Amino acid sequence: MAEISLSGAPDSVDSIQASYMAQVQRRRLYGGLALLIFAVLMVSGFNVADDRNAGGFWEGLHQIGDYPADVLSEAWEKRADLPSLIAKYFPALVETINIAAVSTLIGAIGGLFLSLLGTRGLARWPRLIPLFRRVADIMRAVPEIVIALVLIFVLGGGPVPAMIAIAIHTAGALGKMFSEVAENADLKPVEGLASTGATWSQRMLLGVLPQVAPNYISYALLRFEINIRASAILGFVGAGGLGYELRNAMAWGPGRFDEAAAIFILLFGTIVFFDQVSSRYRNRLTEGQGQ
Amino acid sequence: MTATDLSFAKENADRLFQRKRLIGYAIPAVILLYLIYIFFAFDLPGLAGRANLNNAVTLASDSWSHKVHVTRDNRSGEITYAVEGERKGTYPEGQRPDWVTGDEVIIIDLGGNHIVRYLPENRTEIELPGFPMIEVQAEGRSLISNLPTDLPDWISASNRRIGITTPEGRITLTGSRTEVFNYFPGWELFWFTLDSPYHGQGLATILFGEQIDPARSNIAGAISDWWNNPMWRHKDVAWAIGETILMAFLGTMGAAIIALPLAFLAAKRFSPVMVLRAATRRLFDFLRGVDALIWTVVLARAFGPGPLTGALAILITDTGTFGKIFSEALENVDGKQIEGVSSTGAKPLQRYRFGVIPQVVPVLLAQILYFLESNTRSATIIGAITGGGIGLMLTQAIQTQKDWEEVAYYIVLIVVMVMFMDWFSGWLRGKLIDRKD
Amino acid sequence: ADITEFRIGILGGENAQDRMNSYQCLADYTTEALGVETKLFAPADYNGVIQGLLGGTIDMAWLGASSYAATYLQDPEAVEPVLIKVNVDGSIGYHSIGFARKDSGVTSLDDMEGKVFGFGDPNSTSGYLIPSIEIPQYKDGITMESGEYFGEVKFTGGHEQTIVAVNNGDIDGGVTWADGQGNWEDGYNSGALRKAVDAGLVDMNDMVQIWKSNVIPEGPVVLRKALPADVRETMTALVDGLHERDADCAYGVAAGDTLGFQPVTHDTYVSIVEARKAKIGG
Amino acid sequence: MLKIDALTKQFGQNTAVDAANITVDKPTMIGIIGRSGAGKSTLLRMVNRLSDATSGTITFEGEEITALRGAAKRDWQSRCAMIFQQFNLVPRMDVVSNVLHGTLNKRSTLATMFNLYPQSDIHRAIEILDRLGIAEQAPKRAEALSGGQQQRVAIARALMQDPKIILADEPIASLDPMNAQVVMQSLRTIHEEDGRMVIANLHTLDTARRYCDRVIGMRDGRIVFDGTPEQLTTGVARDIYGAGSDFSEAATSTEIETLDRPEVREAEAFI
Amino acid sequence: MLKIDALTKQFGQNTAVDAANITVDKPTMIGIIGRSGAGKSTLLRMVNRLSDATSGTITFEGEEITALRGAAKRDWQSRCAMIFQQFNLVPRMDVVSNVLHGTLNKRSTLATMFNLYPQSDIHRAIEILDRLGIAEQAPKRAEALSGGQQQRVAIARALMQDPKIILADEPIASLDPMNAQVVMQSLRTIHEEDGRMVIANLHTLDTARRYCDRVIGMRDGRIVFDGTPEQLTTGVARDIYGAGSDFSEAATSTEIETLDRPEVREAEAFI
Ligand SMILES: Nc1ncnc2c1ncn2[C@@H]1O[C@H](COP(=O)(O)OP(=O)(O)OP(=O)(O)O)[C@@H](O)[C@H]1O
Ligand SMILES: Nc1ncnc2c1ncn2[C@@H]1O[C@H](COP(=O)(O)OP(=O)(O)OP(=O)(O)O)[C@@H](O)[C@H]1O
Ligand SMILES: [Mg+2]
Ligand SMILES: [Mg+2]
Repeated sequence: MAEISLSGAPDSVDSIQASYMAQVQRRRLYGGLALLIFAVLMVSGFNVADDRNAGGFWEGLHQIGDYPADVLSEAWEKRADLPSLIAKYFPALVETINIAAVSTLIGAIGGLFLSLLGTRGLARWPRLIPLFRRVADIMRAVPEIVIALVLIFVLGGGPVPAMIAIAIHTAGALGKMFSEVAENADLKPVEGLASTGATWSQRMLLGVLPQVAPNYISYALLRFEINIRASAILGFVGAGGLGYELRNAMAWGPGRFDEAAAIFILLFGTIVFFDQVSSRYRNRLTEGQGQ
Repeated sequence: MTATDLSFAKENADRLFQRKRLIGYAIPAVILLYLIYIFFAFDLPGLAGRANLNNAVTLASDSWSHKVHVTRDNRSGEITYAVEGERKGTYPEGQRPDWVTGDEVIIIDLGGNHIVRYLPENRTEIELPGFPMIEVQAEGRSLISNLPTDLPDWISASNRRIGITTPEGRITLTGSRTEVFNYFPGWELFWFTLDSPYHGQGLATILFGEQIDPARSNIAGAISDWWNNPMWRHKDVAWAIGETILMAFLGTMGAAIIALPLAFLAAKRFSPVMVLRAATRRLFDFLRGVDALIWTVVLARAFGPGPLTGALAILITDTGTFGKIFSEALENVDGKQIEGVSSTGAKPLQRYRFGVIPQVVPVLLAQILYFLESNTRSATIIGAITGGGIGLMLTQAIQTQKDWEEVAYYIVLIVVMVMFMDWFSGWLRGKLIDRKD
Repeated sequence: ADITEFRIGILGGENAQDRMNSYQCLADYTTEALGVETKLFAPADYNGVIQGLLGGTIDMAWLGASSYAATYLQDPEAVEPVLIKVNVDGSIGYHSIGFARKDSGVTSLDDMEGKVFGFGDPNSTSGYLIPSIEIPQYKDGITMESGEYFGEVKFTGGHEQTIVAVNNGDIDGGVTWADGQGNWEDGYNSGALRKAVDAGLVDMNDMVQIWKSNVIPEGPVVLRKALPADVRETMTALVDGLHERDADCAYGVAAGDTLGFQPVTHDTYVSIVEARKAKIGG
Repeated sequence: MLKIDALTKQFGQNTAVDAANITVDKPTMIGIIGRSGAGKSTLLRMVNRLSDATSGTITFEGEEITALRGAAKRDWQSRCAMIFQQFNLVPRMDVVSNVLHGTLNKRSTLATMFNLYPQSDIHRAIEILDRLGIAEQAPKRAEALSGGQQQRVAIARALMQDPKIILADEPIASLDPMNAQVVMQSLRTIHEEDGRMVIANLHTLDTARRYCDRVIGMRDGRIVFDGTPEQLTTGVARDIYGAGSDFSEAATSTEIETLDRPEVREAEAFI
Repeated sequence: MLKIDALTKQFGQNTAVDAANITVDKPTMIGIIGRSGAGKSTLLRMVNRLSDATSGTITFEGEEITALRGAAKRDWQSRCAMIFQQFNLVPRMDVVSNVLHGTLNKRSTLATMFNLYPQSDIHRAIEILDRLGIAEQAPKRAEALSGGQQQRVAIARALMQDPKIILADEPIASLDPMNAQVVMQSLRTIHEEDGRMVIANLHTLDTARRYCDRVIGMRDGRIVFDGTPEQLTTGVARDIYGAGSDFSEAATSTEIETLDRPEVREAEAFI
């Protein structure tokens, strides 16, 4: 019968053991160091944050329920008003959702163009690909609040600055995600269309969009979910919608805590609702693709 | 194919295209209708009327330029020169910009033949090309001027106040004060304020020249003066950026550490008790649904303003998000590896450590690092609400409409910071995920 | 009971970092006087400081009258007022000023019927509380409910935003604060209007005053009641004597020229507290 | 009619087509043969202007094709249809729409977006499909069709363009022998009945001999043979394929996908 | 030594293993054959206690294995190594770490959490790898290895457990013939040199014949044959596989992946 070790071992076991041990030592050292650095960063980071915070973490911990308790107890006392308050703030909720929806829509259209113009093989002007990519990067990097606050000064408060701000960020974020999808698109139909003399927009419309649509829609839905939160937050700093009402109710303090609670319920319910709906729908979109 | 078959096929195709057109119209039509609804719901026609483009121009030009104020207090007759009219930018006693001359009569040359003269007794002469010389006398609360009644739109005048806006600068006169604003491009005093001995010195002089301040070496002194620059406050800005990144880092990592064990409870494979699993999932939904914004407000009572509050708010929300993502990753692990480890008699924890963790680590790391980047952006916003970091500085700078060059500076810094974190997390992802366990 | 650090909350109409800078001298004196580290915090809005005082994470702050009332109403035992700012003319108050754009044709509250009216922050005394009580007293039929007398009533978020909103025409009229001294065309001697004028954002020729409130008491400097008595005494004395000790520092802390601070008690604010309480009911 | 003059295409160092000269006077069915990498596809793509020539010119009825830009170039493409080995249809769209894509050059983007093809075009598309024997497939998605049917849809799209020239880049390489025969026969019929010029890249010598009026042989980017099928002797084929003396018809056939299965032979023999 | 008594496993209605009785007196190399679904895997999994028996007992050296719980069960598992068809290694970890997993039962949980093993264990792991001829692969990731190498790593992990019994569930079904041979030879050598009991599920009759001292045949959960390879005649095999009179050795071999390529035959013939 043949020898077990078919692959003859030129290295002696000793040297393999030694080199492996050395490697293990090195790995343990690096692993330990990485862990140590991480732990030091976490602990010192926590200490710095704790130190620069007005209240300390440990002193504050037991008070964590105070504020919700205040709000909830007042809301509970006035629970009879809650339905009418929810009805009262419903229009603000609609505004918040509208901001998210329009900005997702506009952002998705912007992202669509950025992705098509910034993807090799599809771009209208191949030489400008780096330009469109950088544009998308910058649009993605600017936090919504920056644009919103600046625009509030030019356009005045209300939903429009928030809408523009979120749309810009969305266009950048979706531009990047879309172009990852577009990179994997099959170029054969595009070439087929090109051979008939189709223009760039016709090639994209007929050759690329049908392929990428399910993924694009799925990403856009995810973004819509995120944008609902973003639009609520921007309301908090001056753009309209539910965030604005919430801020006012909370700023006023006791006496309006029932309003705060009503708004909170609306906001929470909306976020959870769209989260569930969109994740279900997204799953279906991406699953249907396998076939 | 027979003729009837063919015409049947044609009819079919016609119907097909009818249907496709209907869908083709319906989708854009729905979008269009929605946009029209939004157009009115958001009052865009009114907005067009209200939008203040002058403001936009003022802000835009202010963001890359600065102005020097030459102010005469009409009661005391005292004249001050100050960059941006700020105390910290005031020229020290006996110094003034070189475009101001004269002792009795102060002559301010705005350039382009725009000249303003502060005469004694609160009189002012303004020489503008192509416009008759303007003379203004301030008496008590009112102003007496030789301005005609029919004024161009760049002059706004009443008997109490005159404002003149020219391409070279702005002049305002009221009974109590006469003020000239001369505009220059650039971020003035970005390096050193006027009281620093290094102001106006070139880089070469500071690096290689003679010692400027006898008490300090040039480089140390210059760095310290720049770092402590009271107008641009580089030190505070650096701290604020550090605080923002710190919030994102603590929040993200803390959330990941907490979410990982909880995710096991929420994953069907590892948590056979249905009630426990459902409870954990609802908890994740709740944490996510309440949103960092509201957590910030809730936590502010307990912990007060500051970066810790922001970090905790991020931590709580992301625990929900990570919990969901992680438990999904755990549901998809490959059972073979776990079985292989189990068959050696490994204890339950060891089974997780070697059967599960190596499989999910790449997914987890990728997600954590992705969130680290996006949380940097969130931390900017949360900071603006909870009171910490660069976000607060930015919102305050914008809301108090002080200096738009400062706003521009912060915006650039924020964008650079986020892009840096984007690059950094991508780099780390590449490093870690390809690494051996 | 000893304290390990002293935390000062800052609120007001200036850039957070500027405020921090202006207060740094006070923090230094505090450290010297108490022998513990002193920290400054500038939350984003009034509510941040109120929550800080209630939660015990902020020890001292200079509040607005209405913010003080809010704090008092949520927890009467949380803070006590100790000092109040004295203006250059010896008064201890200021005004809420209603204003509009001249070219809108609005010259008084009478013209505001059916138009858009803007408040600042809901916790602001001059930006909300006082005008919301005094404006309805101007004449019969005025209420502060959207759609009744005014076409719409909005919150802009703060004094600065109100001014910009009026200037841009987003709202037809709004309220902000001013000391009421000096001249309208300068935006008065101090206040939010003056700042906007200095920044070149508004031209007072374009603005008209449409309403002015009665004198509103300045907000108090408050200390947390839970602080040890000696700490409270030390701090009261320190701020009280600040003007005499370091006029520049006092200028920064008080955001302008003053005659310093003088003692004050809760009594000064009883009416404001009542007003705020009444608002809650209505 | 068509004149290709010193046409050259370089990819970096690599010369894919090297100073090719072809003159065609009247509508002909031309087969281009040559082994893999000889430059056949590159040549056709330059004629359709899917890629630009490095140097040299293509002239069609006096018009210099290689000089066209923008809309004029697309107009030329609409007159010069192309058929691909992998069909290059839009798989998720129905067959009629794919055929109608042949008219894209005449339609605006907006009209395409709303599917605003005139009824006459739709009817013509069905007629063309009928001519190719696949009218019943009209409402199906292209991806649901067999390879041979898809290639016929591609031919229908080409016919929809009503082109002067049809270029076919190995139209039968992905097809089984039965379908290959149907597709080649369709191209031949189109050539004969409509008098359109057809240029097809072919991998198999026998297909070229059977269906073409003229055969062009390429090797390493150069045209090494241009003549009638009759002139294409085994010796010439040996040259084109650069094979040694052991070259036989069978050898090229085995190299070539469509013929490496014995059934093909039978199928063709049976025709 | 090992006594399996009326061991039964039911999945709902389906009886996967039906009152199996096996007695083994001394370390033997046993092959279990039977067609797919016969219950071979289920039987081995019950012996390793990866799944619980529905009824019946397993006794090993007087200890009732089926009654063990918790730590005692894990201790048994550490004495009874298992090798899987798909290797069931941790692909992202290096080979030595995978082998060291064989010691997990003996080491404290805390130390292993951080991947800390005593040096002596590491040295032994490399020695075992060397014995199996793959010591050079020690620092590589398991996923970077070929199938045969991975299976040898799995055997090394088993040996690391220093087990009394090695169970192998179709250890060569995913391997090509060359690797299959190496793996089976390794198992045989281990059996012979170390005197460990080896029980292997096998798909191929000839492998069972070649390497095993004793062959057990299963059909529909029941043990239908238990004897020496010599006793395993074609007629018996026909019974085990439930085949008709047209059954031949070749037929089982074709059914079985490892043997459906002609080279296997050659490779084995050549040994
Ligand atoms: N886009 C490209 N970039 C670089 N080189 C290319 C490109 N397209 C073709 N080539 C090269 O040009 C030469 C000719 O290729 P071409 O596709 O025209 O050959 P072909 O005769 O069609 O071969 P096949 O039978 O494989 O389709 C080959 O060497 C090929 O590698
Ligand atoms: N987890 C399970 N749940 C339900 N039925 C199972 C399970 N595992 C095995 N079975 C069933 O038990 C029977 C025996 O399966 P087992 O895997 O033991 O067969 P095997 O002889 O190993 O076959 P193979 O050669 O396919 O591996 C089969 O009918 C199988 O479907
Ligand atoms: Mg080709
Ligand atoms: Mg099995």
